[in-house]
Amino acid sequence: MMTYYVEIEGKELAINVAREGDKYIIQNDEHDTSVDLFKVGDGFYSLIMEGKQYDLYISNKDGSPLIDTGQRAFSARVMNDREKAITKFAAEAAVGGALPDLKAPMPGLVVKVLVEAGREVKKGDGLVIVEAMKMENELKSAGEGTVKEIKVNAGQAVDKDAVLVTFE
Amino acid sequence: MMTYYVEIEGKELAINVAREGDKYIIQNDEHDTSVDLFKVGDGFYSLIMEGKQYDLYISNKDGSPLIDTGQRAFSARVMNDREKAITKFAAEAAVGGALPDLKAPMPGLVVKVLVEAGREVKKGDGLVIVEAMKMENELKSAGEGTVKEIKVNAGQAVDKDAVLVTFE
Amino acid sequence: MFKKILIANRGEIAVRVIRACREMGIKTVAVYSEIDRGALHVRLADEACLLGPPPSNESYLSGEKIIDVAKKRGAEAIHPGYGFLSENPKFAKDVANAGLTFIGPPGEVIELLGDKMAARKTMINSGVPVVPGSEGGIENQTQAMKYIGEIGLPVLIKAAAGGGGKGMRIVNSEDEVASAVRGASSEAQSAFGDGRIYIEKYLAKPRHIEIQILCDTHGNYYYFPERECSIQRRHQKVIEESPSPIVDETMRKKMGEAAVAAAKASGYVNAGTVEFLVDKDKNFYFLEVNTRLQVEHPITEMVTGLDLVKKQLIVASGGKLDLVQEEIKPRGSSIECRIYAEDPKSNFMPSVGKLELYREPGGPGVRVDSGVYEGFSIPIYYDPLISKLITWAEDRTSAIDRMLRALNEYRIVGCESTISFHKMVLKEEHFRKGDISTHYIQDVLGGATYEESSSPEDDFAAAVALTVNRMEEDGKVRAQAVAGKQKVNKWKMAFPPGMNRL
Amino acid sequence: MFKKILIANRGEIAVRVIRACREMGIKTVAVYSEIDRGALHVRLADEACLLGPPPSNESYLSGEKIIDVAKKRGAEAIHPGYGFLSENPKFAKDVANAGLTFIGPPGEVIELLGDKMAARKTMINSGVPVVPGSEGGIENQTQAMKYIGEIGLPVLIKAAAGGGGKGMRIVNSEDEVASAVRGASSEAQSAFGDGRIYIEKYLAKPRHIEIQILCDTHGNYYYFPERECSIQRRHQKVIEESPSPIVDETMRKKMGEAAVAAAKASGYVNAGTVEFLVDKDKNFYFLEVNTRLQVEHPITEMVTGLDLVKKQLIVASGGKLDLVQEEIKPRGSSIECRIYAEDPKSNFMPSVGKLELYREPGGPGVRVDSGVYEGFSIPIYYDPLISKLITWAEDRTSAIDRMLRALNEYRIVGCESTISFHKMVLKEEHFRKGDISTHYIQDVLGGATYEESSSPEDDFAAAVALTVNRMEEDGKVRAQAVAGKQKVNKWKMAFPPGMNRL
Repeated sequence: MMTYYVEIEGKELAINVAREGDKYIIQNDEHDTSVDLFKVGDGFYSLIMEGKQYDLYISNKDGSPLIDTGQRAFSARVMNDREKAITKFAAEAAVGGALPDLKAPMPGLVVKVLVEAGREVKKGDGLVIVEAMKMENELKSAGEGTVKEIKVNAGQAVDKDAVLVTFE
Repeated sequence: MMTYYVEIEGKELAINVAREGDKYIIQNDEHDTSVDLFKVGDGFYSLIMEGKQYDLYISNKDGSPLIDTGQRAFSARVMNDREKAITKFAAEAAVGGALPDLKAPMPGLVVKVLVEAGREVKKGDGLVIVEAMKMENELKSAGEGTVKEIKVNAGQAVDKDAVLVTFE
Repeated sequence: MFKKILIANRGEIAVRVIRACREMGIKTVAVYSEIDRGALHVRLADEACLLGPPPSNESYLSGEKIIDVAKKRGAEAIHPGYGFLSENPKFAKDVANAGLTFIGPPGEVIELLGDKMAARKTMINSGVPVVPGSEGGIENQTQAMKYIGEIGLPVLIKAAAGGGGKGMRIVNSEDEVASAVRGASSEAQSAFGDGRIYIEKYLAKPRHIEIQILCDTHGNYYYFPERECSIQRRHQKVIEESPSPIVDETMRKKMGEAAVAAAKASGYVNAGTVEFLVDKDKNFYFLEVNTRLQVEHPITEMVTGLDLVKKQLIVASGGKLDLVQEEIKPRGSSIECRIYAEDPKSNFMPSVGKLELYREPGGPGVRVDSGVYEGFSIPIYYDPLISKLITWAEDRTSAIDRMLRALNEYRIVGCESTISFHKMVLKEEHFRKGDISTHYIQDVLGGATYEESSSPEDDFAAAVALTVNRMEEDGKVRAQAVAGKQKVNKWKMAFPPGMNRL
Repeated sequence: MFKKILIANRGEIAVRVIRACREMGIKTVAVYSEIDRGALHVRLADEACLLGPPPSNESYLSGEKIIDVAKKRGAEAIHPGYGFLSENPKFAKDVANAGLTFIGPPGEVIELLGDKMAARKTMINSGVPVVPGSEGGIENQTQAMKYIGEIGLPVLIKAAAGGGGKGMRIVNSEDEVASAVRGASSEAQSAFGDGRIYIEKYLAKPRHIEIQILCDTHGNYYYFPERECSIQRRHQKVIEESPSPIVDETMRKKMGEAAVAAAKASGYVNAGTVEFLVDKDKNFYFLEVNTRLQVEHPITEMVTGLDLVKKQLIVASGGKLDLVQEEIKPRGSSIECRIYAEDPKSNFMPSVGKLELYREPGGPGVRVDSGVYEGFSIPIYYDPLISKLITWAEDRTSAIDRMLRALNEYRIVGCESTISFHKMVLKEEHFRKGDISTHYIQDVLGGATYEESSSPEDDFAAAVALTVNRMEEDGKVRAQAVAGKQKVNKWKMAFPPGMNRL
């Protein structure tokens, strides 16, 4: 039996799993059940668990898997024992760390930079305005911090995930 | 410029082709034109030729390509110079050859064998009855010939392309 | 209304019922055979339960297993779809005896109408026109000759328990009568364990026109605008339309009222279809009642705007239908083409395979009821129906042209399909004029079910694409051979990412 | 009828027009920008011609190039779709001057109705109710104060040449009047080169209800059942329905006749839409005329059974509309949800990307008008509309429930979409009761456009699937590491071919 740690929308579930014939045994605090996961096609799976049927799509395009349940789609994180231990260590080392870099959420054109290096920002403060599809989108600060560097200029075209602003 | 021989529904076309930038030069007896072939997705192509647009799907699953024009789908054969020469040689060597083997066109159950070894058959003569999807299908002779061997028995389940009858 | 039901079927009709349930907030239990683990009806259901191996009698025909699953899963009712157990009176009764609801008429009604001779008698007694012939059964040549004297040749000798053409004989001359009577009776005996036979006039080039009926348990009976299903191959419908090009308001009312009389005579409940044959003088004759939802029910939904599956669920749960007969009128025109995994080039031989490419048409007036998806392998064990393509438009010609447009958008690679056959019929002059009969394929098409529809221009385009494709593949292979173990992919290298130009 | 037309648009509306043309036997010429080489409208067209680089003003807004292509290709007419050049009077005139037919009203009519002040005056003169305000323009604070005295606060100061909220000011108190007049006028001057402004009462929580009109060149004017488009974000419609939950037969007739009066007053030809605001007492006021096909035209087609694009083509080619006003009635209820490539979690920020997974819903009463396909990359240059999902059913509640079913079947991976937003609204009590206004998102949802819709059970199922998937991937990696260069694929080896079980 192996253990995996699945993070979904900030909530972590530890799941024990083992193959048994063409089924899988799944155990955690609340469940102890045999499930039938059938690969229907590229990325598509039909899961039958405790009688219920789930039509799922899993994409592994960008490293971290994305799962679509039909009800909604969200990014998840799956770790094995080893990865879990590393993550825990890294988290402890990084207490009080800086804000994550501000990245472009879509390809577009930088219309205006609203802050400069050294500026202290609060959660929700506007940082950069990016235009895409004829609309201007104000990118806001995810938390409190101090601007370290501005990586772009107004008028510059940026790709998705291009770093726009870093923090101290 | 390279030459390819395309066989479509028994008709053969010789086509000269060369790449030119992001287009292709196409020449044969009737045409001398530049075409734009754009790969839209897995197997899907948009061809713009002499103003007209064609939405094509090419499958290469089983060796010989299958092409779907939206109007219809058919198997084709494409040969380069070398393959063309080999085929010509083989065809000359096989003049007066036997009927091709009768193969199961779909998976099914052999219901009845209508001929026996040594029997002379004409085009359209019934050879074997195969049941699939609750329906009986009589497989007929493609031409004139003599049965060499019966490879199956009534009641036997057969896969697609299983050889049922061979000819002398 | 039910909270949960089981659907004792597969393919497009199971999907159709699941969709209705989802819209009504009813949970669904799908059942499946081993080969259908990844089938669309399983993927769309809330719950799913394995029945057994692929053959129908070990899975979808196993009434006992199905009732067992329904009880275990707390389903209150069972929808049988069409085919399989849908017209099996024993199953309907077993479901009721297990304390569950069968979504269809009572077993006794299925039984009565399944016996063609009994059904015929019931119709005669309630004034529904039947094909001229014997009132009850016939037992020998003498009786047969008496009726032939009255109705004239040719005639059909048919089995009371009949179905699928078994125990049926066409009689064209008097000297065939004796052997036909003997043959039909013994074939019926061995096929159905019931040797009873009867005699009917054989109609030349009839049309098949049928009336949808819907009856609740509160004594309400309704008829719907007719469906014409004359385009058939091997006695199986392939193209259906509503309304019929030959039925006017008066005839519609007359046929509808006859259908309701048939329903009342048999104590009918839930959805059913009264089938008629129509001769060239527009006389209509009772053929049989199908005691279930029809494959072609969508065209009725398209022209009336009423959802027949939802109505079935309302009726089965004891609800009242609040319809007004006068308001059930056709608007515009609807056509259905059955898209089968069959090869029209080879006499509609089944053609199974994995759907390498499967793209359905869309846009205005197009409905696709399908039970497959790209990547699905069509199993050999069941009916080879891929989907039903339905169009609706303001008038018949527009509905036909829309169907042609939709058929042209439909892309299926991995098995043969009847798409090319449908295109051929929909462009054919007699069909377009509505000049059709059940012998259409034989009489008008001369048995031809396939024609080349490609132009030299299209062929050349295909050849060009194949040539360029091949040239690039050859280039790739050469590049790999030269680069040895370096895994160079010239095909990809030649173009920067995002550039799809070949 | 035309033999060949050019479609000066892209995306779903170009596809919509191509489909109509195919059904009518009209050849189509698509135009495209460099980034749209593989777009669906190109793939479905008979001919296709490159316009230029991706930015609209070098491609889809380049009227000169488009007219040039039309002439070269022998197209007789140009359909502008919506957006781009569709309401550009100069383009309409240029098309006519080039000897081609513009499929829409004459340039002069577009010009008149595009000037909001002129349009307002025209409506007042022909008795169409307008929002209380100034008859003509205002020039200073004094004039503004005079009207405010008559109609009361709050008011809107609007630009005559207005559009997109530019040159518009809401005035809530008297001391804001002076700066609002100055600001609106100067903004209008710089945005449109036309500083004329006028004043209108600002309605509290109005509904947006509009009337489709259709007029031929033979003096026939028709109105269609209303569309309610009150659910808007950033002044842009996102959910539309027909009929409106608050409009009865009498009000429908009154609004329809007002719309026809507006059409007659402006000499309207072809399809158009007269937009009204409706206050809480059901008084309706003229807002503006959209001189083109609307995005939301399908819901009108669903309830009336009439194909508006085909009618546009008939009118443009000089044909007569043989409609009967009394017969243009709504049957059932239809809803449209605009599926945008936008993230409702981030205030509808555009979210472009490659559609890794794209599966549309199907079955009864569902229509999808889309301009994309699986594998297509949505470009950043244009409107982020992926598709329009339209449902129809017997009544409003059933149409809503059918829409929820269809939204649940819709699978899009590769970009964010507004699907979750639509589900949220369609389940919300006020919407279901029809208690809506253009301020719905702010007033009822409190600005929230996203909610978690997943259950712990679904989350656990997702976690289980991810766990098993990861375990098998890990196993595969280990097996490869162990087997070294032998290329053993344990994931595949564990199961015989055809077995898809993990």
